[in-house]
Amino acid sequence: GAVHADTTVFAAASLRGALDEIAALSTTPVTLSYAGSGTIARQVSIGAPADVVILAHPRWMDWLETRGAVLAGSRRNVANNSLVLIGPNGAGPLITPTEIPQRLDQGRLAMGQRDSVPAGIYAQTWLETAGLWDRVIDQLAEVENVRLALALVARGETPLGVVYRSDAQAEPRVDVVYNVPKTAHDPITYPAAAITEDGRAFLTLLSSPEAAAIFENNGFTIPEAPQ
Amino acid sequence: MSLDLNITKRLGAFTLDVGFTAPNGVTAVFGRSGAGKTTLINAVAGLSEPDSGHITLNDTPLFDAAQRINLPAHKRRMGYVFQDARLFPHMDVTQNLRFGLRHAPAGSTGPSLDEVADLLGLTDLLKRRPTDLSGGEKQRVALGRALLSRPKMLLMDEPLAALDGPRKDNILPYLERLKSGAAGLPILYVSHALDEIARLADQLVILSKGKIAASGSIFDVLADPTIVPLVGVRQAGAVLQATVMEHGNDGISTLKTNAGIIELPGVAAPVGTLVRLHVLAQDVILSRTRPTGLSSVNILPVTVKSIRTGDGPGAAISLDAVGDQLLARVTARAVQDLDLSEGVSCFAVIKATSIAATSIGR
Amino acid sequence: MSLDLNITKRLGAFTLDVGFTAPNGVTAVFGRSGAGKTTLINAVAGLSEPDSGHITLNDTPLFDAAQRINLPAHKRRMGYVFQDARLFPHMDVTQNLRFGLRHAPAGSTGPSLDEVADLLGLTDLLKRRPTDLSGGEKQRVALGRALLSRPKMLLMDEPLAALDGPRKDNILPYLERLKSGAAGLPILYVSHALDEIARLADQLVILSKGKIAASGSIFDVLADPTIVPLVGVRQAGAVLQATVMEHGNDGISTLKTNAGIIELPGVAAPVGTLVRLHVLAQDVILSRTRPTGLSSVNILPVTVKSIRTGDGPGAAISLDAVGDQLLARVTARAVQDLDLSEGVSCFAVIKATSIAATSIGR
Amino acid sequence: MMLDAASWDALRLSLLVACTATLVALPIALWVAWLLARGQFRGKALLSALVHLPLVLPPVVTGYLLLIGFGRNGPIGGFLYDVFGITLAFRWTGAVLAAVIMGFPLMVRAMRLAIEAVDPKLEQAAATLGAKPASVFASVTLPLIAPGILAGAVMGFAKAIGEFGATITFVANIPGQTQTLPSAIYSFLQVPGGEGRAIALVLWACVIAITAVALSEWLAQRVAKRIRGIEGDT
Amino acid sequence: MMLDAASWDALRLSLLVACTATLVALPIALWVAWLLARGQFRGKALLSALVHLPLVLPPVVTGYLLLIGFGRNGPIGGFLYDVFGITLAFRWTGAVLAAVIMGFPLMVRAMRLAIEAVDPKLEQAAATLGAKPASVFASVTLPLIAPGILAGAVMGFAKAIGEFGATITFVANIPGQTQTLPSAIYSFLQVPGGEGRAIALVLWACVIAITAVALSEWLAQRVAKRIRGIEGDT
Ligand SMILES: Nc1ncnc2c1ncn2[C@@H]1O[C@H](COP(=O)(O)OP(=O)(O)OP(=O)(O)O)[C@@H](O)[C@H]1O
Ligand SMILES: Nc1ncnc2c1ncn2[C@@H]1O[C@H](COP(=O)(O)OP(=O)(O)OP(=O)(O)O)[C@@H](O)[C@H]1O
Ligand SMILES: [Mg+2]
Ligand SMILES: [Mg+2]
Repeated sequence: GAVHADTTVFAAASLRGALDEIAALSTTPVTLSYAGSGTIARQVSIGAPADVVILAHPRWMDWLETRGAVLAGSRRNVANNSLVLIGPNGAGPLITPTEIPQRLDQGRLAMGQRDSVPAGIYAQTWLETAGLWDRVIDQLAEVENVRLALALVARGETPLGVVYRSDAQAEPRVDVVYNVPKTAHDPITYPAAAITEDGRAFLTLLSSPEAAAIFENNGFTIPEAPQ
Repeated sequence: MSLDLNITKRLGAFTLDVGFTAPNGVTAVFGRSGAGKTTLINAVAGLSEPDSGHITLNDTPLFDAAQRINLPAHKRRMGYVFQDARLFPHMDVTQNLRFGLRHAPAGSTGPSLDEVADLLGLTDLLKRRPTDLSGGEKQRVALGRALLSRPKMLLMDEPLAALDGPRKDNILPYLERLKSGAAGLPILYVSHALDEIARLADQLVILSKGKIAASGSIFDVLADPTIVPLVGVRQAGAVLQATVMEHGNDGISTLKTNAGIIELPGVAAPVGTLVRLHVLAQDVILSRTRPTGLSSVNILPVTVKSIRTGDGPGAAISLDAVGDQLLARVTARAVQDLDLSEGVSCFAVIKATSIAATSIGR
Repeated sequence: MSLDLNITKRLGAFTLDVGFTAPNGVTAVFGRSGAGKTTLINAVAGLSEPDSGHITLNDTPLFDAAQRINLPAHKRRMGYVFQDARLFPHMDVTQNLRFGLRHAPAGSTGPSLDEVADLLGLTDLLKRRPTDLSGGEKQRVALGRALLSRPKMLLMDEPLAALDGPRKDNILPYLERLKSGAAGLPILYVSHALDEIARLADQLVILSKGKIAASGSIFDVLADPTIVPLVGVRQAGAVLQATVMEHGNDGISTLKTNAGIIELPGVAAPVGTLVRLHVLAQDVILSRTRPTGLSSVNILPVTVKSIRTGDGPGAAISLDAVGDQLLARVTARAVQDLDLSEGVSCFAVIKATSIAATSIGR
Repeated sequence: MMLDAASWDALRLSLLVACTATLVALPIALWVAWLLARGQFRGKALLSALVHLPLVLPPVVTGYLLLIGFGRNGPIGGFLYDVFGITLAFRWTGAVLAAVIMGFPLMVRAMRLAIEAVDPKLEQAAATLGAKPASVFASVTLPLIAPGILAGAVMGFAKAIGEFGATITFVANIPGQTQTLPSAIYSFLQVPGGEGRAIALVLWACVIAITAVALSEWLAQRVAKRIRGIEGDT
Repeated sequence: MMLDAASWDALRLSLLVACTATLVALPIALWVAWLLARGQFRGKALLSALVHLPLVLPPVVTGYLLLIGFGRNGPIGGFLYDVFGITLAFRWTGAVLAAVIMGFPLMVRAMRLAIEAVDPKLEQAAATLGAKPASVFASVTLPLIAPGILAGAVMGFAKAIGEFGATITFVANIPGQTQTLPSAIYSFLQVPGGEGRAIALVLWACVIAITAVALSEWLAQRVAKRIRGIEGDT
């Protein structure tokens, strides 16, 4: 491809905190364009000037791969995340998720949109596994990105919310009331891939120990066996 | 009822500064284009606030700068016929007329919509929109609308300027009846046409450049030779009062003035009524001896009161016709030929048909 | 130059159906409110398309239904003075006037902006916006704007209705000069005022309910006793032609007509010119013998051509004044008293000042 | 264009929200338009800027501000709940509020332009005939600005149908309750392969828009005829 | 309200995009407004509906449609690239296109209302004075609709400043290249603790809006004075 002076990365918006820090480690300039995973995937498929793409859910990466939009074999998971149930400050921890309906009372459970926002998809799987889905389905407040779910709980508009650990960690006005078991849903992974050869260097950086430290610092976890 | 005002109003470089009392009846406002007639009438209607002074209708203050009174237009109940018709474009003629009626105070009486439409020749136009009317038709609808609002007073800004002669002849008698009806509607009437004014008005205010140039009873102001330059030589003429004595079989009526008998065609007023004759100065012929053998039989003995020779070749002669006043305009040469001077007695010959029917008012 | 037209145009229930040829000069269109005057003039201007017929100016077709010609308004170069002034609200008076000038064809000549402003008394108003003008002032600006567009023809829809007498007296002579100037600008002139028409027009078209009621030379149409009901008894009157013989020291001029000498004040035309005298029918007094001792010295020998008694008490008498025509309106009783009948010779007394200066045209 | 049940719900809800929002916003927008067109007061430019704000701010921000103000714990939302028992957040009424706010600048501007075009001389004429200010407004001004009101209503309605960012932020995306057409479209677009269902809804949005606009054009023509009469050529 | 470099870039870019979009859209919107106000043609209601479409569709959809149509491989985008070498997708010029499309309904409506309010009698008067149609438009119609054009420009500008969904979808969110004010606000809101910087940008958006609106109000007043003269009371 064309020789870029700098590397352009299209990344899922929820990665912003960590990626900004990682980009600062790069010796060559890195430009980061954040948006929703679906938007990014479509843009990349249509020829966006991106060198690297990082998404918040494997589905869109699969989609890109089947269209041959990313460099074959460059795909890797760069970070993992986990779900937490949060409440406003002072909300006591839950012993078991079955307490959720009680805790909700008339209130709502904030989460990402179940069929489109990755965090929502994971949350639905978890709630189904826990046998709670039917009991909360009428009390959901689905929003278009996790940050909004976080804000709803932070402002006390909803008593509970399902968000990523990385988000919950950064918001002082909420407390984690329950840690969702990782086994209760598909693994939450952030797949990355190179689109141009220029992007490979940044992929390498993403898998570096420095990057790993930053990810962990931001509440993410690191895939056990980086590919 | 009477309107009393004394106001000033600045508009750019123009200043209106007028004060007069208009007793019941018709007060005509006459003045050249730009003299301030519309400005005055707008102030009375409450559409523009004067800078100072007061306007009082029947002792009710409409405006008083000192007391900070300024009654809004809709409370003044002035039936205003605008110089530009200002019909409501989204209403047809009936709706425009009815608009006035609808906002008339409950219990007020006056002509019905049908009567007004009939008088103004609007019956065929009732379903039309203002855009589909001719200039004169619009003006008639505007007049009708104002009449139907049952106002306390009528303000008319050249209401008949766009109308043809025969149509004017229809409407003027109606206005005469209005002013002399039971309600005694006072009317402020702006016009360029002195014949209309002479016929209708009781009071005349002549404006010139925002100031009052002459004002008073129509008889006095029109007989004043000094106003000739203000009203234009062709329009100058005094107003006589006469009583209808008899209607002849041939349509000629006999009328009695102080100075003598006058015979006129087309007088509709019943025997015994007092009518008004506007005699244009230029229609009066003077003779030192009583002429004979003329088609004009109206010959009145008069005395010369004053002679005013202007810049032009004409002379305005004020005549006393046994208490009534007449104005004659003759050539300066005729003044010499006939040897006219103050106090001289002579005869005024007035053509019967030159005092036309429309010039006769009660 | 001449305008030839024959058109029909339907507007709702109204149908205009007219045809006439207007030779060079002023063609007046007279008719009651709603007669179709504005409709006619709009068709000539190209603002509304007739349903059928043709309009030709100097052999150039402006409109022809058969040939599907309809020249757009901006190519017709008609200077149109609208009944409502239609000034451009976003331009001041100067800009409004200059708008005409700017779109005049290159190389055309005519009066300058300053000349027109001066003539129409607009010099003090040049920086004003239309909203700050009085009704009459607006009309004058509209007139000026049309004049400055250097048109091939002028269309004037009651251009002077909103103007006062003295102002009209200023403007009329100018229009007279326009029509008789080198360019010989043809003018279609709509008016209710027969005195203006008598003064200006060469040709007169009388419209009634969309049809032509009378049309022809102004002399013939106005002297026709049958038009009296159409124009109204007060306005009826014939037009005499006279040559200026002498201007006296006292401002009285002597004029020669076919039938004899007439003395008039205020004649501005130089000695030797042919002028026009509008003598209102009601201003003519008839006498079987030559009267003496009158302030009125204008006595012409005439022969009764025809007598038309209408519904009213008056009679219209057409007179032959040695080739010229006169119209007199006297009472039916006077017809009897003076024993008037066709062919009778008598004397017409015309008050010198009743033929006012403004009624004199070249 | 067969739709599944959820899509039908979204369509129905969008229509309900858009109609309600238009009706609710009309009188308020008219009043503000009047103030801006005719009022002479300090802070007029500020009011005007405030009205324009929902255009300038990203919809999400507007939604967030609504949440802060009208949420159960917001000052206004709390007041409404405590005093009237009204909840807006997570209700379709909240979607109405979002649509009202987002469509407001469009409605106000259309009406304001119409009011500014009314000749005050006609209103004066009505006053001299004895009509009180309210009556002048109802019988003269209002009919004359009808085209502007209609234009404002169409714009407001269209915006209400299309509003997404502020709505989802303020009332979330609760199927059957707050999931409007755009929210549904958005969710479909976020899933690979969801385009088909999104397109069906987009087409429905187009149908609604075309119907509303065609209706308004037809009405506007009638109104114009009413105001200007049978178009004479003069 | 100190801003970091990225925020400054976004602010600058937004101003550039909004100004360009307003200037580009004005003449086209005027032409379409003219067609809708004065034209008598079949499909007028359809054209009107088309103009309203960006209001009705969720901005993301508009953005996708732009991406599909104007992307390098899209039918129009490909043509523009092959023939003129112009690329819109993922460039600031694409942000301009998105702003133009999204602001179009607002601009057209304001101008259309203004055109409909012009008295054709004045245009006729100009024609009788010899002014050709183009000249009538330039010297009579245009000055008379100036308030509507101004209103349309402000609305378009405000919308261009606030446009987010279509822009981020069509041109992405590349700092310094396509990251506008709303995109930057969006990005900030994704970072824990980014609210402060987001608020600073929101305040800047407000400042821009207030400035633009105040300017337009001042201009409108001057224009109104020009058209109506010194307000006499009559
Ligand atoms: N808003 C204004 N600003 C400045 N001058 C004005 C304004 N309105 C009117 N004038 C001037 O005030 C004078 C009086 O105007 P007005 O309309 O009262 O005249 P008018 O007597 O009604 O004349 P017309 O017979 O022509 O209607 C005129 O010279 C006019 O130019
Ligand atoms: N658009 C229209 N639809 C129906 N009738 C109309 C329309 N326009 C004019 N008319 C009618 O046509 C007739 C002629 O109108 P026109 O304006 O030509 O009259 P006019 O002679 O100029 O009258 P005026 O002296 O009052 O201005 C009138 O009776 C009027 O009511
Ligand atoms: Mg006036
Ligand atoms: Mg007319």
